Amino acid sequence: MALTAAIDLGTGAVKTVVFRIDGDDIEWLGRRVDRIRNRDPLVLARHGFESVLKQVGVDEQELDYIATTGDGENIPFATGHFFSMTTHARGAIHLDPGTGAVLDIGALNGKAIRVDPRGKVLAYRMTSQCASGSGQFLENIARYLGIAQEEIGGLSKQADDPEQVSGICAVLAETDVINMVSRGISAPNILKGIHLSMAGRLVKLLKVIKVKEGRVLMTGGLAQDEGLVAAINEMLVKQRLDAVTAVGHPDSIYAGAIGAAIWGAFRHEKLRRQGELAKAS
Amino acid sequence: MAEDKLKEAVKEPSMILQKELIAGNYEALTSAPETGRKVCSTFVPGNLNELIRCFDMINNLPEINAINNGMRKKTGAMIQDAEKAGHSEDVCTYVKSDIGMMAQGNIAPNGKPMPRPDMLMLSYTGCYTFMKWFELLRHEYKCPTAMLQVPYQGDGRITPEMIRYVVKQLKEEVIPTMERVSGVKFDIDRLREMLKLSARAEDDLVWVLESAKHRPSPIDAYFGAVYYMGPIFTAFRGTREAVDYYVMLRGEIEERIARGQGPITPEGEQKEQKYRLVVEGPPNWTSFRQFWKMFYDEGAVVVASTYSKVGGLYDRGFRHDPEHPLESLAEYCLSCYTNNNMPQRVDLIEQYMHEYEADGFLTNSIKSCNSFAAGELLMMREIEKRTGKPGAFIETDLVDPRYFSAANVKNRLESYFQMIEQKRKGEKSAA
Amino acid sequence: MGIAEIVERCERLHEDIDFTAAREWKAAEPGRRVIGYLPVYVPEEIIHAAGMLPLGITGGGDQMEVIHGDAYYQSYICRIPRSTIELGITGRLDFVDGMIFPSICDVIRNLSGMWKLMFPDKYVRYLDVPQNYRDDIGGEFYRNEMRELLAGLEALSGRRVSDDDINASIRVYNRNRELVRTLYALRSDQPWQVPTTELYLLSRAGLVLPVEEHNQLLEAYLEAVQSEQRPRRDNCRIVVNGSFCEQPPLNLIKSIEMAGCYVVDDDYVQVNRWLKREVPSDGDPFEALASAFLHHSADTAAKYAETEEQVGRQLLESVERNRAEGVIFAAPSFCDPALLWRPMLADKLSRKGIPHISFKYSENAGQMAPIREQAGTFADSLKLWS
Amino acid sequence: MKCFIGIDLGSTTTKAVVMDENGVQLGRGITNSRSNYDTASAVAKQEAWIDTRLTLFRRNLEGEEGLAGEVDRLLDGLERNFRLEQYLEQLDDLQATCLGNAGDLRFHAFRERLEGAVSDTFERLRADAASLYAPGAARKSDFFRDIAGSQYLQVSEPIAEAANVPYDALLNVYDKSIIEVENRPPGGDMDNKFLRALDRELRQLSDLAVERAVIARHITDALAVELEETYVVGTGYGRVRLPFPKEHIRSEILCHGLGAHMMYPGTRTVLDIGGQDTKGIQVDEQGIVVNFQMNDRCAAGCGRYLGYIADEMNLGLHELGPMAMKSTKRVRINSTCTVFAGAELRDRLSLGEKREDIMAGLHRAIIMRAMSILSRSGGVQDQFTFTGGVAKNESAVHELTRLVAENYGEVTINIDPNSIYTGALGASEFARRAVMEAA
Ligand SMILES: Nc1ncnc2c1ncn2[C@@H]1O[C@H](COP(=O)(O)OP(=O)(O)O)[C@@H](O)[C@H]1O
Ligand SMILES: Nc1ncnc2c1ncn2[C@@H]1O[C@H](COP(=O)(O)OP(=O)(O)O)[C@@H](O)[C@H]1O
Ligand code: SF4
Ligand code: SF4
Ligand code: SF4
Repeated sequence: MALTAAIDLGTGAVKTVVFRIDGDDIEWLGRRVDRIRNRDPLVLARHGFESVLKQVGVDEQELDYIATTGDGENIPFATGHFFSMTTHARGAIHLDPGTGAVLDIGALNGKAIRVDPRGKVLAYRMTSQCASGSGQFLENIARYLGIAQEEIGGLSKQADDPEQVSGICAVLAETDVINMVSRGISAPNILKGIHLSMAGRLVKLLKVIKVKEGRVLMTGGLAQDEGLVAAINEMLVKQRLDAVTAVGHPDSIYAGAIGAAIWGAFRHEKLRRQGELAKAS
Repeated sequence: MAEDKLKEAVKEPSMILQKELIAGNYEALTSAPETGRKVCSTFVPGNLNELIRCFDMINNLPEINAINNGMRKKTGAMIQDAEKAGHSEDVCTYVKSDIGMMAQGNIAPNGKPMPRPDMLMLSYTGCYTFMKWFELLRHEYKCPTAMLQVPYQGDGRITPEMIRYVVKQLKEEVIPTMERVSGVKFDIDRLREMLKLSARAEDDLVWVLESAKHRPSPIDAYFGAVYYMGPIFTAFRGTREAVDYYVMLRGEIEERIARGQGPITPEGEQKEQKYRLVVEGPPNWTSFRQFWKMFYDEGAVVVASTYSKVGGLYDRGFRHDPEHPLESLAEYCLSCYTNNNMPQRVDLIEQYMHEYEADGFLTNSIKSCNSFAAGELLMMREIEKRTGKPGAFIETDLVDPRYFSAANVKNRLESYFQMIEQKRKGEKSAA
Repeated sequence: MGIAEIVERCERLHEDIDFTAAREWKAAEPGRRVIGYLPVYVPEEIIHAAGMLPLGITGGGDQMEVIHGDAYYQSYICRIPRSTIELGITGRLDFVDGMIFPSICDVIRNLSGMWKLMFPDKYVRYLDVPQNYRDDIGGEFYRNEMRELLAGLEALSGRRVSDDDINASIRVYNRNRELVRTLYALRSDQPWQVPTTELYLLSRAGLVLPVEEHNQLLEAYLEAVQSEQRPRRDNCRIVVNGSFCEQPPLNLIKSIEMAGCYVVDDDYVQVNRWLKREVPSDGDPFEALASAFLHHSADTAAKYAETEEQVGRQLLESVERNRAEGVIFAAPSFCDPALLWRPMLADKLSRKGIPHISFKYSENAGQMAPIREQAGTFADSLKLWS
Repeated sequence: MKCFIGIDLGSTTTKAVVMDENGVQLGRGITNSRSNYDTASAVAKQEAWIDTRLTLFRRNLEGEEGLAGEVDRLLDGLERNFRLEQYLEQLDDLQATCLGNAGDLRFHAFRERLEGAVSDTFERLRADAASLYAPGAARKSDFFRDIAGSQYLQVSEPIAEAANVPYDALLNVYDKSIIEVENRPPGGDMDNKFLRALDRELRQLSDLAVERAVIARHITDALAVELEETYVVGTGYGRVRLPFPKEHIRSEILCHGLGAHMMYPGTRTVLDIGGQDTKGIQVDEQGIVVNFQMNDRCAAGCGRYLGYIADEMNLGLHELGPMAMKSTKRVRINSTCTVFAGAELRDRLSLGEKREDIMAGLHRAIIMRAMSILSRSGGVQDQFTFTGGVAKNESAVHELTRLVAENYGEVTINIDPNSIYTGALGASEFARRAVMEAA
């Protein structure tokens, strides 16, 4: 039995979870998301961590393993760090045991990960250094159009004639979008256009890692954006990947943290068996 | 979009003949399984068409396939397919569209499937990418591959050792492989006959390209020349058809000169010639007509280009020579434009600027092609320095539509033309 | 010398974009000459025999601010030529008497002509290498190339060079290659003892130091490293491939290790490992060097693979010999040779079930997070599941 | 009188310059570019007309002996009061629009509270307005969007809390409405606003040596001058979308070259860093462009980069430069991808680098890019003129000055406070020439 906490420090938000894990018996005790919004992420992480512990009534000393993932390597009170694709893969399998691949769409990068049923990463691909078509870009455009984050998905689904967003560059694409508005293109069609262009890039990642069938679980904050999920599914069909479906999950945003907590417990057991029992320190 | 609105292109008789020739070769290729003819894939620069024909093989040029697909806007999807299969975004898009075309069933422009090549003739002239391209194809087709290394003119000249090296490879590697694959015995006299025909067509091609020295120029030596180059740079050098084609073309141009007419664009005769340009670098194929329109709409005509020399620098005097068949093939391979070193390239363009009385020098820098592109900015500076004429630089790609930003290119071209104009006015008023 | 001292010396050499060591060597005696060369390989023996210092130039790394170099290159061309031009324009190569541009790709090939245009009073040589591996065809061509190179150097120095001179140089370089091989073998054996950053820095020092001095440095390091026990980490074993020309920033090399990977073989700095066996030094040196090139040299993307079987053979051998668990393809952005070759190599690995990942870098890359992320995930998956 | 107008429709800002037939600049106007290009041009032009009127007022008032030494103060007051009038008018429009948008279905559950909060917020905004335009008050920006926006942000948070409505909803209402308001063609009667402003101003002034009626007459005289829009030339990024025929459009390169030449006739090299392009231009002694280079399809290192940084740090654009100037240590930043700027910033912060040092590094990175483009276009020759929005940034200027000196030795560097109008100035001169030289 292991009691673990995990912190997923992202670019947009800090996610914290607490788990009790006993072999295959996995119990999710607590959770919390804090949007970073220009605050110091390390301070926020500590704060989030403390409040989750309080919320579930666990003392820091009782924890067997504090795992970090994402950009959390520098969190001083952690036991160990796991890289985010490792954790998203495991977290996705936990949320949706039948999933064959994961699409993690963060603010700056998109990642596609092919996994086996035990959460092992079989192959993966990240978007490149250039930030075109990132979540951040979508966010900027939405702000520009005066659209709230939760509205994006619904609007995008109303599109009847999505406009193609050409630009390779996110910055120039912004102007592209402004041009569209000036040509009288409706917000749904613009948003759908952006969704489709993002979807194109993401589906390309899936193809590169050779996902050919089954379910793809979307993780990360943008998994909540149903317009994007729909666009990805459309793109899958268009790209002759009919046998693949992309799905969201209400707890998608926690996938990384969940994975980290589970791997933390796994490492804890392994170390304990090796007699190198490490208490959270 | 804008492209779709263009009317059906205006065509001259030579253009129709040219299209027939190219279509004929595709027909020969796609019917190879029935006719039993062997297919040899090779590259445009330094291609050994006469030699290939000596063994009764059909010449398949993947670059030409890519261009064809590019002009029909099919390459975007092909390139993306290749990238999905693990090819890098950074590398030459000819390679990727070739690989993507294979993945999509390898359908030729005539709608029929391309046969598998019976051999790959890797004439490694002027471009590093060729080598890996055919290694990739070999990986796919597992067919015999003949490598012909053509040394680079690092010091700006062709040495006897280089010729010897190439000839030796021809004799001991290339010809034996071709004999083996085709089952045909090499006949040097047959080669001589073809080289004779090559030289005749080459004479007329040079005349055609040099007709741009007239004012107004009767041709566009970049966009138009792409069509004129077709037969001789591809599968027809050394044939009677090519000779006839160039005679016909020459006749048409002579008439245009006599009437004082300009080049024929897809929208008819170009009436206005305000700017005479020399152009470096290949064109963009996916938006070819839109691209050309940006020139003729503004009254710009290209009077000389380096791209029309990738398949041989005939205008500098080289001719295939039946007296020394293998040596002359070697010399041909060694002398292609991209096998010339940078100082030679700069000298050549400088000469063109003078000989063709150009107003400016424009570089279309191609993302795919390091062979052309690495160093073009220095070339531009040198030429500006030597000729005092302004240079302009635009960036596009061959067949990747993602890299053709029409607004951007147009902006630069317009600024450039307005700049030449303003400069002229300034010179006039200062004088 | 202790490890720290040696490594620090190498680090200084690595950071020094003014090539102080080579300048000092040149200034020490009148009439000395320095010949710069670019990746991936030149027969240094010939330069050495001519009494000159072969100076390996691999761009400006992440230390240099490139202003003019960018003016010569479009954004889709790799970094190394632009920082090399910057070195030239900013006068950092003024003391170099000549430059050799070996045949590796079109970018460096064209750079040879650019150098002629930009520095017309320097000796500039484009060194073609054979892509035909028959002694009587490619061999002859290459022997001739080397002879022409030597003739050029002789003209530069006004001094004749004999076959014996070259044979003597071959012997010094044989020793150098042997030491480097030993170093690599040691790292493969005990990667915790020889961190890759140290091995890399030592290797790179060979580009800018006289070979004799480099030999001493290597000997000293090998001795020092055996007398010290270093902590062993729970890392997986991987081979790095694709970094043969433009070099990654040191931080990247470090990041790979920090993310949980021991590098057990790589193709960083190739020149002193290019020839894989001892080169005979008792006969015709041109014959010996040419034969070594044709039959016993490193496979990189810059060479033609004569047969399909040849493709990736050395990589597979390296994985096996070094008991690697996976391969990381790390190539410079826009590097045609590395990137065109990668799919073929990857395919060969996949067929053998050897895991691999790939990413791109540039010599001045600043952001290591994505690299750590990828290498880390790779290491996690090798570790958690083995 | 005949007036010639140049409009530079940039990616970030739209600028207009009004010129008379002798080539004298009468007025300048600027606004933020927006999705409706016609509106952006119309607003910029209107601003330039306002500025032109102010110039005419000045001419008239300066002729009045008794006002010697007082004209500046008088005009400053007049302008401030005019801006205040304008601001209040726009606030009304914005409020009405906000109330409309508060009716959105999504807010159904708390619609009335939301409307109340909106009204309260605007009440506060109006109350604060006068202090915004008080003598000597510093404003964050000159654009209504920015001024109203930052005020709204500040004021509405406590109001939202008190009214128990989600702050996000209140912000969203604003985001939506400001776009609508911004894209409406400029309304209102300029002359009356001036008269009202004059009225306010005169009421505040007590110690004038001249009769108020005399001043009022000068103003009304100036207002009566008929300004004829003789010829307009458009340029800039969005020029192809301007509602002008082709011959009224000039390349921004030529306009910048000519504009820089007019400001500093000795100019040979021009650097312009705008929102998403960086241009290096070489001009001859007549202001004719002989060479130019621009950034390629990648917008790395352009002005928008600073915008991302400012957003990331929650700062105004004009605060970045001063912060960077405090740097004491050099931090090298290599990637100038605009979108990754924020990530790079966070990366560095987490490595323990100081904000001001990173900031200086970021500015340096932009200037490095610019230096490369300059080098590409043929280097820097004496005199060198720096234009575009980024020329307002002291840290960018500082880095540029240093790098130019390091690479090109001693070169005169010209930076005009109005350099953002360079392109529009060039365009207005083209407009003037089109008419005057044809005649
Ligand atoms: N309900 C939502 N609808 C759409 N996007 C959302 C929603 N909630 C969060 N996001 C987006 O998710 C992103 C943060 O996701 P996350 O996976 O935490 O990214 P990171 O790990 O990079 O911080 C933000 O860019 C945010 O815009
Ligand atoms: N007050 C200011 N202080 C610092 N930088 C500014 C200021 N105003 C604008 N900028 C910079 O100038 C850029 C816009 O420049 P501008 O020349 O208006 O561009 P464009 O012509 O493309 O619209 C902005 O992206 C910003 O970086
Ligand atoms: S193209 Fe745009 S998004 Fe890509 S690197 Fe450049 S600035 Fe960044
Ligand atoms: S790199 Fe250039 S020459 Fe080589 S194949 Fe591609 S386009 Fe052709
Ligand atoms: S990094 Fe690659 S592309 Fe660049 S010069 Fe080296 S080998 Fe050529």
